[in-house]
Amino acid sequence: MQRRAAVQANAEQWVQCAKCKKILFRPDFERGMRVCPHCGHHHRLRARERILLTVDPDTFRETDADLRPADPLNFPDYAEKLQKGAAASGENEAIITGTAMLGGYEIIIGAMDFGFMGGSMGSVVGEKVARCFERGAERRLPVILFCASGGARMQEGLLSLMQMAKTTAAVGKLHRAGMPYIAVFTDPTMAGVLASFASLADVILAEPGAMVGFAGQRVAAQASVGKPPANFQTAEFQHEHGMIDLIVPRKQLRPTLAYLLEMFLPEEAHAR
Amino acid sequence: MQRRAAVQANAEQWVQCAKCKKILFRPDFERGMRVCPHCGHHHRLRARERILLTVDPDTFRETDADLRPADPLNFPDYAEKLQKGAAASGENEAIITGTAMLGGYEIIIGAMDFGFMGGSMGSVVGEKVARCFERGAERRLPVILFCASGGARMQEGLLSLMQMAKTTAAVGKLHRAGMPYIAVFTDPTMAGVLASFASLADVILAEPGAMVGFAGQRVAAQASVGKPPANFQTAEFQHEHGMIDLIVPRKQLRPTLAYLLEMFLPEEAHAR
Amino acid sequence: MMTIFDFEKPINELESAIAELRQLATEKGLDRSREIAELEAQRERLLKQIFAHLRPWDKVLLARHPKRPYALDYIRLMCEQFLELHGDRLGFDDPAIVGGLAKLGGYKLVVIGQQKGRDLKERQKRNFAMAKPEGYRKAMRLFRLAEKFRLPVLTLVDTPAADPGVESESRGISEAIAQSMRTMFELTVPTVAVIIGEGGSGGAIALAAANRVLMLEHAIYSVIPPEGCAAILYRDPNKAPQAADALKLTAESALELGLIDLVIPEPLGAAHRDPQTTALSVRSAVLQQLDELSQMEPDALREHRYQRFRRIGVYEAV
Amino acid sequence: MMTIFDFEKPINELESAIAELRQLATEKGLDRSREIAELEAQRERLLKQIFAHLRPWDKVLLARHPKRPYALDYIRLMCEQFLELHGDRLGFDDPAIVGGLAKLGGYKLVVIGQQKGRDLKERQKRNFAMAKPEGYRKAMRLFRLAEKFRLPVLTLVDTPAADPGVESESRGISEAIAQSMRTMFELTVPTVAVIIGEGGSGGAIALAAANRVLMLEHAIYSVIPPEGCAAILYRDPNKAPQAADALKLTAESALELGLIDLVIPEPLGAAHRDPQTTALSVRSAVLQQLDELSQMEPDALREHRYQRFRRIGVYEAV
Ligand SMILES: [Zn+2]
Ligand SMILES: [Zn+2]
Repeated sequence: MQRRAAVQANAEQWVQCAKCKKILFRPDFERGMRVCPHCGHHHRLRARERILLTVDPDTFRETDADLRPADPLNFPDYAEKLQKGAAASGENEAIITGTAMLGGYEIIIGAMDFGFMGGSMGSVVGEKVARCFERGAERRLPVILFCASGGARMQEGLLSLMQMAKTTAAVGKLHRAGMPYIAVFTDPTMAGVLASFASLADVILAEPGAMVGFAGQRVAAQASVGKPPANFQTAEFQHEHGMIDLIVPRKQLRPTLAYLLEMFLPEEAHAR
Repeated sequence: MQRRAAVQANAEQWVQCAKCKKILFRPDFERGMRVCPHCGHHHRLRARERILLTVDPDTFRETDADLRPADPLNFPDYAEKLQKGAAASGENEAIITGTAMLGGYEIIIGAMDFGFMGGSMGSVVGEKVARCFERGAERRLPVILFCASGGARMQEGLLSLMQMAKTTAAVGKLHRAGMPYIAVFTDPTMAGVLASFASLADVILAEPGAMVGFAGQRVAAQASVGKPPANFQTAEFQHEHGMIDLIVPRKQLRPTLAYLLEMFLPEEAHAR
Repeated sequence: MMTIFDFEKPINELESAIAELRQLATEKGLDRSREIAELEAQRERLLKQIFAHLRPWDKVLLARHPKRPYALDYIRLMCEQFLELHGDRLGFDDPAIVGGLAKLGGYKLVVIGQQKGRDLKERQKRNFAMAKPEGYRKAMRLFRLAEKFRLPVLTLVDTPAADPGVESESRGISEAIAQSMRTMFELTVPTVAVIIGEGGSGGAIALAAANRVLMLEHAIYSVIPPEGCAAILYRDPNKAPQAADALKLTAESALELGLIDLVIPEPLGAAHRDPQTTALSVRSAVLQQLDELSQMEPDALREHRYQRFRRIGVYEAV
Repeated sequence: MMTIFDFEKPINELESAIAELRQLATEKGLDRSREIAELEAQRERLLKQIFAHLRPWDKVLLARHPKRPYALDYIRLMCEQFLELHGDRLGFDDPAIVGGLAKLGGYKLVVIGQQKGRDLKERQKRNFAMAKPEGYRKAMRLFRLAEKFRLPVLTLVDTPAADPGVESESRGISEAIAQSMRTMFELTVPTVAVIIGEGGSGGAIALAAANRVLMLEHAIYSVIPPEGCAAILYRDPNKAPQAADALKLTAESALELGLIDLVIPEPLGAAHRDPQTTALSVRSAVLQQLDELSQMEPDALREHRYQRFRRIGVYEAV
């Protein structure tokens, strides 16, 4: 038993960059927030890692952790997919939400987990996102959301589509309350999530190289005359086309978010 | 003397279409609102003719007829140009404004006259336009403006440029009062007028073939890669590009305006 | 072009026979009324029989039927007057979405619809009712016009999807869909959406964030096209019929799930067999909604719409 | 690239001589301080003499001077911090207009500027600060952000004109200019515009519908470029200097006509001889305006801005 653990530990000490294929020393890789030191590729983060890397230490308090997906359509293989998603991500759903401090400002924060069924938005994701905005409006707190999603969750049928409307409506509540909403597009931010709450933020940041787009690449190419540009449906493409304010390397995300909070919030909002 | 008048009358009985060059019988031409029966070309109308053709008979009451242009910059030849413009158009300035009824609705109406210094907007035009919007806001009346202008009036320098801002601000007053503003682009509607109050109407109509654009054709072509399309800077081009709601032949303008008023105004607004 | 679906074949055969008999009777002056009446009764029975047992996939085919009435057909048949307005005021006018000012019953309203093309040329012009960003931005402009002049809004939804092409992506199709919903949620006038044909995912809900959402009996409303779902679920787009079952995309299912407010019945044999009657049904359903919604205050309308969508979702709390 | 205007030639010759002497002194270790001081005094006298008698056309050349500080230079020199934001959220991001969130003195604000390029490549990228519709639409998005978060707005105006090309026309350059002004008039936060270089007709006023409009001493502000005016007035673009006289396009004239609120003095020899000092003058002028405007209520700010422009116009009433 002891021996097997040692071998595993050894294997786990090394990791390969998904882009340049270089072998990286895992502790360095993790310290570098999973950004490849050679090619700069931003590897995906777990939702929980993301939040812990972003907020002030020991300030994250999860909310709505009790919400669990149902299978209202009795959709083929959905129950199984949910189990697999939970096992793969270590989470119960494709988003984690809560309250935290960032740079001394109290915030509502959410992070999606692509590992849980491709970060797809079903009833639970929709509900948690809507509650973030409502809570922000009620408590007069800013909302920061890290997006990572393939789109709506097919397995909940029309219920999933409705989450686009529900989350969009909730953005309106926060907006009328005059509170800031900042979205960060991480790899990937697509389809039903991009076409609802994600695109409605006051300021939109994105990580370098993240896939960001509406339809799948194949569908887009089929529907178009001529070849899509090389950077089609990347954060860089969307930035060129005016849909993203800034491409921000992972390391600079925290100070950038803190600056935005400082700009948008009154001084009283800063914790003494 | 009598003989000479007869000859003149005879010569004036005929008129040539500016587009297809066909000779037209003037009384028919006038009855047809100066639209060529052969090629459909919409010839320019005097501001006063325009208003009388549009409103319910005997309802037009001119306002602000007492405003006269000054020459604040002592600009070369401006005084002379003003005299010529007055002689050519029979008006004191490039716009006539007033109140009238249209289809039983009381309206504020204005019409620009291209014959007066190319319909250019100086202090008087800006003032009269602003007063239309302010009066509409105060008296809760809709505003209908017929545009015909080459742009701002160079001879009043920066004062003319400021009329763009002044008229734009006044549109906002009417808008906040919830009152409709309908613009009709006639030949030509250009530059400083198009880039201010003209483009801000709730509904924008245009006459067929009217020139509508920002810069002169030559400037636009110089600043561009490739050749402008054949219909560049026409009402039809702007319609294709989403800037004009409808191209309306002159004969259908009155009923179209009446329908819009009916749609936008409460029933009480209609005269019994 | 004629498209006859499998389940429609026997009906179409009977209809051809009836038409032939009628022609024969007219040409030769013979009295064939008894035979005709018999065939018509037969047709009626057959229609009832077939339409009593439509599977979801049949509904997909009906919703996409090339003879199905489209948005402008309904507008023409339902409204006393209509003036189409054009343009997003940002550089484009998208023919896939039409909109304008209409009179309907006692109401003056803004009507917006997704418009398919009847023939090949129009179909291409309308881009198969797949709207580009400018289509939704035109809709938004008209929503704001409705708000300014306190006009109720009616949307007629009929699209396979929003346009997924490179051009649409480059002009922000996702943002346009999101903003269109957002603008609808901001309105303080009554809004009614009717899914008249295909309610295709984001492209559809962009125009369906209304106080009341109605569906025609044979319309569909789905988060993903059944073909796409089958490709993911069964790795086989030909299994779209099974996917259609799984997706619960019929009006009946949507009503059961509480996602729409009313199913508008279609004439026997579906809307394309009698557009006039269908349009009248839509008209009276819409008027009833407007009558009810008009009783509400502006702010209450907005809050009602918020709550209508806010409560949607099925999940557990442990 | 060096551009030396006629009236600058003698100054530049003196400056070269001084620089040569300095180099000589350093290289050879000789004391040339007396000669240098004398030349510098001469330069000072000459500058004073020349700059005391600038004609409007000289101001045109100074306003367009390729070494004149541009918007981002001022932002860098004036602001404690600045984060540029991008995009009109409609498909485009126009490099001719920059904007973002800045700290200035005690203020947090939205700063928007028209940006010329320093070298050929940047000049092309920035399109010579001739904004396309998307530039003004980006500005409008930032105006709305300022309104939401109650941030004052500072605009830095420096453009020969809005882009007049076919592409801009097709996306509604006129509408964009008009809407930009309209949006500025709707704001209920303090707004200050500074004409830092060329205030070129509609392209300039689109960003200058502010509570306070300031001009740098050698900036120009005109309804039409003097060349264009000369072409119309004298049928000869080479008579631009005469046209510049006629148009009254200097800061001095604009102040006399009551069209701007303040002329910000430039260092002797114009802004490009001392960007740092110029930026500090702009900074303190802007801060003073913000201090005053911050005393006003939101609605009062909007009404103040309305009245500021409403009263502009010279005419007679008979
Ligand atoms: Zn790498
Ligand atoms: Zn003709």
